[in-house]
Amino acid sequence: MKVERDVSALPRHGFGTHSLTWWGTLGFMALEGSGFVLAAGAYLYLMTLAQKWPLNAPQPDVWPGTVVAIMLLASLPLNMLMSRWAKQEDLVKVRWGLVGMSLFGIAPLIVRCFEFSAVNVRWDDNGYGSVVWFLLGLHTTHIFADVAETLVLTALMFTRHGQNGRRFGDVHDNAFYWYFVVLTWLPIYALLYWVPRAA
Amino acid sequence: MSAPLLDTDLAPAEVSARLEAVWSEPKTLWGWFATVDHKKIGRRYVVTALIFLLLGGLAALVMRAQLGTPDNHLVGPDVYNQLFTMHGSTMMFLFAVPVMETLGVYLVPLMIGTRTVAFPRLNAFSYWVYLFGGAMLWIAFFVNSGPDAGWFSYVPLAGPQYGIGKRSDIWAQMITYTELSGLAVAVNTIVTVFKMRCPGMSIDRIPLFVWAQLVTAFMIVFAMPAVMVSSTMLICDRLVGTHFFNWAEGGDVLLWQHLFWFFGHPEVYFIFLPATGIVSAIIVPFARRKMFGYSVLVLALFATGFLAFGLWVHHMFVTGLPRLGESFFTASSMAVAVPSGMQIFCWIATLWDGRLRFATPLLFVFGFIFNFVAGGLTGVMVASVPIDTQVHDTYFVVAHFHYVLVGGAVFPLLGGIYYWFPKFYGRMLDERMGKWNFWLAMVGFNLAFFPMHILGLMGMPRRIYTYPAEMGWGGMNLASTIGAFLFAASFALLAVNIVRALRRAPGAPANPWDAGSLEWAPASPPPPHNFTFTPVVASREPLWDTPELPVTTGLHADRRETVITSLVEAEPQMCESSPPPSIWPFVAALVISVTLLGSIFTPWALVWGLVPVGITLIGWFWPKGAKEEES
Amino acid sequence: MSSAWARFALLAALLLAGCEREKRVYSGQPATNPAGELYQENAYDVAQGKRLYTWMNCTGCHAHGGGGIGPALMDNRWIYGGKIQQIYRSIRDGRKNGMPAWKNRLTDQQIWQLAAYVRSMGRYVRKDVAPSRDDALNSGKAESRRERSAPLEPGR
Amino acid sequence: MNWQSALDPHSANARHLADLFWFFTALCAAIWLLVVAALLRAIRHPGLAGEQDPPERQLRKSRIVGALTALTVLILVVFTAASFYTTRSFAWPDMNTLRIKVTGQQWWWQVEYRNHDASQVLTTANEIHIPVGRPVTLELHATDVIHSFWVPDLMGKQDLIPGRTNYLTLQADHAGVYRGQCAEFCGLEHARMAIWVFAQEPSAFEAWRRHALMPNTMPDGGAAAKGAYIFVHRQCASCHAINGSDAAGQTGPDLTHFGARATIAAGTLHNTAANLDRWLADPQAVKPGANMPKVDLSAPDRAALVAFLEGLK
Repeated sequence: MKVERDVSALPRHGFGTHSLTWWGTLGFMALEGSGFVLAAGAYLYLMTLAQKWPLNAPQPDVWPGTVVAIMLLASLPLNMLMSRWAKQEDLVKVRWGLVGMSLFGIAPLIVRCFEFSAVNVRWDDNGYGSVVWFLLGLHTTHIFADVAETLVLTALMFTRHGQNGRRFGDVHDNAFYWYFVVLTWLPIYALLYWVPRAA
Repeated sequence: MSAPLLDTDLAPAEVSARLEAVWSEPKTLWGWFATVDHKKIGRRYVVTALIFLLLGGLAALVMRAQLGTPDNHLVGPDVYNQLFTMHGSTMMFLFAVPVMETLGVYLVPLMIGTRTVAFPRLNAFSYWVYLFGGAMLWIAFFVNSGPDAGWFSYVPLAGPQYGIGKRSDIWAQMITYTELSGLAVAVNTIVTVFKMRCPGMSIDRIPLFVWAQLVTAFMIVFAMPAVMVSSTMLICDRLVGTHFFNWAEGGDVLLWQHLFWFFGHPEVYFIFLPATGIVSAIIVPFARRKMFGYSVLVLALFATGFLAFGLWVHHMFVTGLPRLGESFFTASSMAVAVPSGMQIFCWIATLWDGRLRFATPLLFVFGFIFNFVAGGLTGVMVASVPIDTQVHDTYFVVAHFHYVLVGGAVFPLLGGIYYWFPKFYGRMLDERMGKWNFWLAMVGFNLAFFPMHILGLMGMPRRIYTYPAEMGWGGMNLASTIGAFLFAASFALLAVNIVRALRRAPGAPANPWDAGSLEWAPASPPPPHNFTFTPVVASREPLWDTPELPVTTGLHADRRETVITSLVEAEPQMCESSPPPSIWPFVAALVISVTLLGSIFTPWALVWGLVPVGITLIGWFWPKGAKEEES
Repeated sequence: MSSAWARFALLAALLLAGCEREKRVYSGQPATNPAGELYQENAYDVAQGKRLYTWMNCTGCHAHGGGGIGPALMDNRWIYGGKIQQIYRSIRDGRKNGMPAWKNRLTDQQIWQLAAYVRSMGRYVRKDVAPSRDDALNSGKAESRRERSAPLEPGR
Repeated sequence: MNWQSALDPHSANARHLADLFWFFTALCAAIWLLVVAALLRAIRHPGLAGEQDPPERQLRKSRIVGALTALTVLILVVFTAASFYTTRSFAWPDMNTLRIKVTGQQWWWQVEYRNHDASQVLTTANEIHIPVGRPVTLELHATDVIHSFWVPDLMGKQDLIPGRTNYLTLQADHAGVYRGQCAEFCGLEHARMAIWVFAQEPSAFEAWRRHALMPNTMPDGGAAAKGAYIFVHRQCASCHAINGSDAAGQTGPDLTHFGARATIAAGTLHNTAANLDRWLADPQAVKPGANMPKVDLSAPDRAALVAFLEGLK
């Protein structure tokens, strides 16, 4: 047997580009991102066909969406710190950081409930309403999924399973995904609230 | 934590025995459902896809029997429409794409010298979701609720007003299942190929089959969401009254076609690209020659993958789009012929100087070139807008895409089955029957599909359940029907061959074809852990160039562990443990399937389903204290 | 064990219901359905009824079920009874105060289909049989999304 | 009989399409033969020792593959250009010519000759009469699902899409009968949705048009008169209209001058008395799923109806 490499000294878990789940998360972001792009494309497509836009509906009320955008952006510094703490494997900071991120996730979800009525159109009113709700629903699903994951992780980190390199990797990937949730909202926000005003 | 046990602490034979124990699941019913072994999942996946091939093929035979004579009354329009919808949907969504993707699930880890895929549980989950989705579609068909609006489900015919009953809902939800599974496999493949190649397998040494799988996986990631989006819109239109496709309320009928074909055209390449990978994999050992133009072939894969996203409109040439756009899409559709041509040239150049061994797999490759080139050239014809206005939606197109998909993908697949069967099952298929199988398939296929070109030009549209005798289409339809039954007989022969082989004792050697790629290094079939020691490679055909593979040591022998390497050079970066068997992927797939099925009848099912889905996902990810989860 | 059988029977019943729901009988109805109940359990018949509702301009008096010149069809108040046989008779023979008789303008089968559709307007048919929205100007919730109206009031 | 064939063109447009088709076919067939010949040659070519080509042989092969790729590109450029110029040869739809609105419905065609003068608007079904040698603009609509208008002898196809209007220009070279049928899957009876185009000399066309505009005269006695009574007072008139009678149904094909038509039920049956009787006896046995119901009629009543309808010349 000809041994050419020995890996016994290599680490047993890793972060970022070393980690499989990081790449997996990136893969899911790519496919979900492509879903967002196509949904946004459908919005613009229907808009170009319509005589006026919004179609038979008042302009959407910008405030709830803006508040969601501000809340999401406000969560970024803590998210950034979370990534760092996870890499440092600092259990206490990660625990409380996760509690904070859970709150930062739940709060926009509450405002989002008001946002659905603030768009001033129902999904079954017309094609405009359908595509607005579709985009909003798609993004809400993403916040919801990430918040659910954050809550479970928070619970997990407070158990005996917490002090473990692999868990910190999970926390790191969770924070990575949250960037995606926040950043996808910005173009959708612009599309839903400012494009019809500019058109 | 007990003291870690490394493979360097033990004798090689002992390592092998330990790893086999660690990487197996209990031989119980629980073990059967809980397995995360990529080979078991891959094998199930392929076998399931072949069963769907059988069902889709039977549907086609009934259709051919109906069309064999004019004014036939074997089946009425309702059944016929369900049959061709089932045939198309099954062949595209349940057979061709899954079989090609999951041949990769089985082979990619072996070919790149690793022990499993990146996310083994997600892999198991994909399989179960796919199985439940396919089963739902066919059960629906047998209770008279088979979709009947075509595999493309154009609105308004599939929409809320004209798609009567639950038929199109079932179609749309079947899409959700299969795309969920297809996307998960794609992500799995990408990460596996990126990060789990054995040391030394830098990007210029990746087998062409793996390249094909990788490019396909990328295409899936960017194209499949389109059909997810559109089928979700369709089901919303049908169930909760949205207006995406309602032209009277600001929706648009063609929005469906744009979204569907943005996925639907690349989908053809999900099927074709892996098939080219099979062709490349077969040509090298049977020509006993390294591939000429490796980098050209890789480039061609990327070019095809890229161009495939720019030609969806050629399915819509007669919908009245602006002429300028049509010209652009003519040019782009033609351009995709360039990389295909380059591939063909390189293969022939490799065969030219090869010392050929005329075994069944190679025969199927010859059949592939013979048929696929014909299909590719008629593809160039339909890419031309003016010609397409005559042949679009006629039997000419039916002939064209069967030459591309059957000639271009099923022939390589059959060759691949003969080639890899010994690896999958440890037994050789019979060569004499294989040659019969090949010639019967060639004759049957060409007799079935060549006349369709002429029928289309003579004015026979697609998807008609009957035609009057006076149209003069009877003779050629009868020939085509006879051909279809001959073609079916070739599959029956394959089935006999497989059953006979399985009844023999296993005994295929590790490398019966004297091939050079890594999947032939372990025994046939491979042990649960694939490789006792992760190999180190220094060329594209390592088994030819280094008879005794150098290896990597330093992995644990008491837990599931693999080497993670860098993206380009494949230098070891870390060791990652791989999750043990779990029943949760199966449970999660079951719960999600029931939820999706329920949502066909009431949207509230999605809300109620959240609770059990949440519970199963927590069950899936919550650590249970296995070594793999804690290290 | 018996509960397993019960579950199996339930599943079989659901599947068979699927069979019935989607069956398409183009010409007349078999003799096994003299009272016409099966029409309202069949999605195809109800959908054909909906076509006839538009084609025969029933909307002219009854609008999309809310009523106008004629009475509303989506509530639980039925002057001449809301069972399918009673609706069938109202359509076939007409009623005083303006409802014309359709017996020589539609076939028996079509009248049954129309009656089945009318039953779906107040969602007195199963949800998976009731039609979805039309590709037309929005006229409110589609039949399949409506809540079932209150129990029928007995006919006068 | 080549009455529905892309390869039997009877108009300049269809001829351009057929020429382009043959050009592509010839070149593609030649390419296919060359590839297969190369494959056979490769199979017969004796193998060389070793697993890899020596460098000079690699270089030679690379040059050949490169040249073939360049040739492929060149051929594709020629194909694209040929397609482009063929498309360019088709005139843009001209709204000042004879305009015919064709509406696809499940599963028949409504045909309406447009005219600014309402008295000159002519409605018929499943047949289009056009004058020879003049471009005719078809305005394509659909009311339910997508259909596709395709008369291959005269022109390529174009979809009829709900909510959109498409145009197609037809121009026949000489008088003749050309068959077409729906080419986009449109549901149960997609197979039985044919349309016939009658290209006539301009004078004959004009005579047909004048005649078709006139109401039918109602029979004043015999079986036909009884048939007329049945038509108006039974289910028929709920869906069908006949100009000249009280029948004014709007949802089925207009049956004015029905006796002069070539086929029944959108090309399903030839228009003979026997076939009409068969159709009326049970349309669902002939065209299952069509929206024409089976009406309970006695044999004598049916005979009277047949006499009436066949008399509507």
